[in-house]
Amino acid sequence: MIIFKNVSKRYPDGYVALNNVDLSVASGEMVFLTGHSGAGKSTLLKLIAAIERPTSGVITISGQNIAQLKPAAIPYLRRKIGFIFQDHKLLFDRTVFDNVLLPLQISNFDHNTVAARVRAALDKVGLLKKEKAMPIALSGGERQRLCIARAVVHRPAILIADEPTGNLDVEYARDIMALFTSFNQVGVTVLIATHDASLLEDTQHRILSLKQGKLAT
Amino acid sequence: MIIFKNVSKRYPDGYVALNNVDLSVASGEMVFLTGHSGAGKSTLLKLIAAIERPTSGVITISGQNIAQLKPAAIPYLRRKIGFIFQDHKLLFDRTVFDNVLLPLQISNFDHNTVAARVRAALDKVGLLKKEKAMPIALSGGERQRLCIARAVVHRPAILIADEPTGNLDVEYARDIMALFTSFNQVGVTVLIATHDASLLEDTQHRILSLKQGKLAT
Amino acid sequence: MMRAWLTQHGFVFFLTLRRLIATPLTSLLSIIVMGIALSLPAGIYVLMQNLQAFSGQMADSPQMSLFLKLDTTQDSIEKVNQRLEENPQILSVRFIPKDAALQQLQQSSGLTDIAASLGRNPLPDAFVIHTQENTADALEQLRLTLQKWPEIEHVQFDSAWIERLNALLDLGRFAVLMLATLLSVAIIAIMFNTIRLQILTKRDEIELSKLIGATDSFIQRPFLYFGALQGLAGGATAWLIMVLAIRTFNEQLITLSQLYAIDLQLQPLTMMDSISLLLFSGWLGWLGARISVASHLWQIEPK
Amino acid sequence: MMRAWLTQHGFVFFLTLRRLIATPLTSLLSIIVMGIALSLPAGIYVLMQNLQAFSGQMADSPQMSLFLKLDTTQDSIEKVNQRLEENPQILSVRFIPKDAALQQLQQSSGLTDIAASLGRNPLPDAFVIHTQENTADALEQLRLTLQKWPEIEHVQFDSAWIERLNALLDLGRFAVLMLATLLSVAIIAIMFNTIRLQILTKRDEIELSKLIGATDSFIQRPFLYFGALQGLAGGATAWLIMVLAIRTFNEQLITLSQLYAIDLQLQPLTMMDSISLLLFSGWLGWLGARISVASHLWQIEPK
Ligand SMILES: Nc1ncnc2c1ncn2[C@@H]1O[C@H](COP(=O)(O)OP(=O)(O)OP(=O)(O)O)[C@@H](O)[C@H]1O
Ligand SMILES: Nc1ncnc2c1ncn2[C@@H]1O[C@H](COP(=O)(O)OP(=O)(O)OP(=O)(O)O)[C@@H](O)[C@H]1O
Ligand SMILES: [Mg+2]
Ligand SMILES: [Mg+2]
Repeated sequence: MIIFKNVSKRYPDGYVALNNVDLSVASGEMVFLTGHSGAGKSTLLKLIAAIERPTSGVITISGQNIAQLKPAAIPYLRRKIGFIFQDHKLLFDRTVFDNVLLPLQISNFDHNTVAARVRAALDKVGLLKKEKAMPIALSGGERQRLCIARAVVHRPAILIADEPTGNLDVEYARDIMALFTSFNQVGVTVLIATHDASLLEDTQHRILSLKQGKLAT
Repeated sequence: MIIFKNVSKRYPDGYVALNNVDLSVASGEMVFLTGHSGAGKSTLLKLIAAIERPTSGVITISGQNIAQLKPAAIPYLRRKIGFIFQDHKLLFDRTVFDNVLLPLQISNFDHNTVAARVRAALDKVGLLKKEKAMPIALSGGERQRLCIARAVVHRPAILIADEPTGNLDVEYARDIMALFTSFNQVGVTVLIATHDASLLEDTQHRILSLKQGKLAT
Repeated sequence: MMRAWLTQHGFVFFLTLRRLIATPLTSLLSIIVMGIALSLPAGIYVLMQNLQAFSGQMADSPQMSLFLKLDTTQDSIEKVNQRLEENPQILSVRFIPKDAALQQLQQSSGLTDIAASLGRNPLPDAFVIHTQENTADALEQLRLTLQKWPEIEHVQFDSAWIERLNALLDLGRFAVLMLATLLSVAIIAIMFNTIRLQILTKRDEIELSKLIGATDSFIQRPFLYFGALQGLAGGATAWLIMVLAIRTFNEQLITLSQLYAIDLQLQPLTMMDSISLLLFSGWLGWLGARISVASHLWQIEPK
Repeated sequence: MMRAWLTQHGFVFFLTLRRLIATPLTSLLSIIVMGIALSLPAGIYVLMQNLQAFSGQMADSPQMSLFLKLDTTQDSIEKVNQRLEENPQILSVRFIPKDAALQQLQQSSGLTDIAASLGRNPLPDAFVIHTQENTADALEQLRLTLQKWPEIEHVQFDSAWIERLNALLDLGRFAVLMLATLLSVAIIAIMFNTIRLQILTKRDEIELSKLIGATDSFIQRPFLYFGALQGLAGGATAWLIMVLAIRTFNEQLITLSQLYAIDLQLQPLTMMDSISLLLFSGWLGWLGARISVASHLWQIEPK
């Protein structure tokens, strides 16, 4: 489903964040991405959602070449993806509920089922009681869970999680991993970038390891 | 040095984040604070820096009652503290160098030694090469290390770190912990809130555990 | 489909309204700024409309003075008046009795009581007419015809006088034009900048929406509503200022009208003018929002 | 200590300058907006200054008309002139030859070539004088004295005429006052809002500085510099607009001056006026910044 061929990414300041990466993730697969701070994990994930464009190489998702996507087609690609951003990107002038509502508004979901979906997503991450709060009143871990709820509310085909458990304690991290696994079991392709050794220890999923922009399998 | 007596914190929406907390941290001590997501760790740390005020109880730092501090005196309390915020709070319109420079500018440091100090702090967290970059061009872990550099650059008497290693891999986390320990060895009081089990495993320092706003020692 | 569209737009509309209310100071200040900025060119427009109605015929069509013989009777004057008004070449007829002419002389020169000093009024009665044609030939023809009337002593058309008046009016027009240009640039810049700055504070929202797959038009929509609503509110404020200003000004004019015994009153904004004002201001707000959002969107595009 | 203070302030000053340059569109637009907003009241001020100089003596001190006998010789006129000018009660003396009076009559009435129609000029030569005193008694005294001179046929002072002129001038003043009030509110709101909105985009910086122990005055400083600098730049823009406008306007006035044979030229801004303009605009920017920052600071205070 997701195929990288000879992909490199050089940022405008000259720094090469990814160097000739070849990669293939099958549809419905769950993959971990690990590596040092600054190894290029976030860059790789951003390339999938066309948030950054590769300097060279080809990225195909379901046969579509992302590198050559017209700007008008990008929104429709992104709607297939649920992205948990490393820096959260919450909107601090809306309630918790409205933050999770956003992805549904964007893709014109049916108004009658929307509220139920938002609540279901909040329930899964244990934030249902806080639906009327503003994000500023959430603890660090609660914010991270809010991001997760927002990424899964529209049931995307691909789930990309960039450091989803950095602010969570072991129990919550286990719950969140279980949530990801359950998504994966119903066919969602899941990519998780993480440093958390405890997540990687007892997993039977594939682990990709980046080292200074190169994939070391 | 830091003494909490019967401290409670109820947020404006009615939620009680801290409930009758008694606590005493000696000068030069290093203490870990742990607990579930939403247990009140950040709230407790914010009370020390007078970012939030307690609803009831007394907090004294070096004999000063924080709860009754006049607004004009607060800046001078905060300059004694180095605070690593859970949500980073970087300024995205300044370079990495200027972000670290800020605490020194605030307290009128001597202009001649300032640049050297900033570079020393950046070097300690491994960001010396990126001093001219903008924070937007940093990876998640690099941003976290930038926050740490900013918190230590003015050599505070108290170092408060709220989840300082959430975005760091094991090696960097170990380096950062070593950095904190070295600060502690020269007499700095260090408080660290964390979920990271690996940090807590092999430490000989005191561990405070919060559970739903109550201290469970 | 239609219903979904309506719900979507209705939702955005109310969201925008709620936001305007949520930041009352910012909204109010911006609306006042836009209102004042808009009321100035609108005021100039009203003044120009009124001046044009007042001085239009006077300045634009050529004018001729007919001096009557000194001994003309009231009867003959009436007859001349009637014949002039029936003439299709003549647009307007204004009779200036000798007393009025003397009075005007006194007013304009600062010389008072000339009649008293002279013992009697030396001036003749006269007619001032405006003609349809303004070619020299046709005017000369008309002059010759009128000269032949027995009651008329002398016919004069003076282009120098008109030139002077025109120069004065030109100056006025120039001043108004200069001011209007300046103000137009100003309101566009002010509304544009106000809405742009307000949107700058929403950078996060634009960026996030883009990142989770919102189309450009979806992202722009609330901001366009916001700009248009703010612009409309600014236009309404300008309209209110205009109405109040015209009313206050007319009250002042009453004194003047009484002194000069003429009817000087500014005409209020017409329905059409009011609607144009609102539409224009709404459009300006919309444009300001559009340009700001578009520039943000462009910055976030992957390269 | 002093040196540290200077370095600090110098640093903040250059930081602010660099920032202004770093966001050229925002800075430029804001400066243009402020410049235009400021140039309007400044323009009104210049017009008022000029009008006052022009019409001051005319409107404010009472005026008297002295009509000479119809057969007065040039010699006697000179003598009368000299005697009037030597009188300490008389502020100014203006001679109006009969030809000029006739010409003025023609201009103002629209009646042309009266002399031609009348055969000869029926008007007397006259003097118009302005007096120092304006009590009715003193004026009557002066009138009686002058009346006794042999060359003078008749002395007149007409309060009705002055009343009318005053009514007109009052109206003008009222219009100017209304406009000036509106514009003053406008510029204050515009500058305030522009700088406030620019500062709203820096909320993060204010918040962080506060959290790491900056004093309120330290946090405010760069924003105050920013506001004052922007205000100054706006004032300079307004000054430039004024200079250009006065120059262009004076070019237009040349035509009019030639036609009326008088010297009509707007006086440019004085050095003092220019400095006041700059200081005022700088102060406004500073105030806008101060209020916005203070409100943010207050919000971040722990409760
Ligand atoms: N400003 C606020 N207003 C209302 N409630 C708040 C506010 N700040 C925090 N809370 C609530 O107080 C509780 C404790 O928050 P706190 O940030 O102290 O948790 P924490 O222990 O740091 O958790 P985490 O590990 O997730 O960061 C949370 O449930 C949070 O929702
Ligand atoms: N916009 C950018 N411009 C320039 N350099 C960038 C940019 N974004 C990232 N980089 C650099 O590219 C490198 C890889 O960044 P990336 O965010 O992919 O790292 P990461 O593996 O996610 O690290 P972390 O675990 O710390 O989040 C880093 O050294 C970073 O400084
Ligand atoms: Mg990353
Ligand atoms: Mg916390």
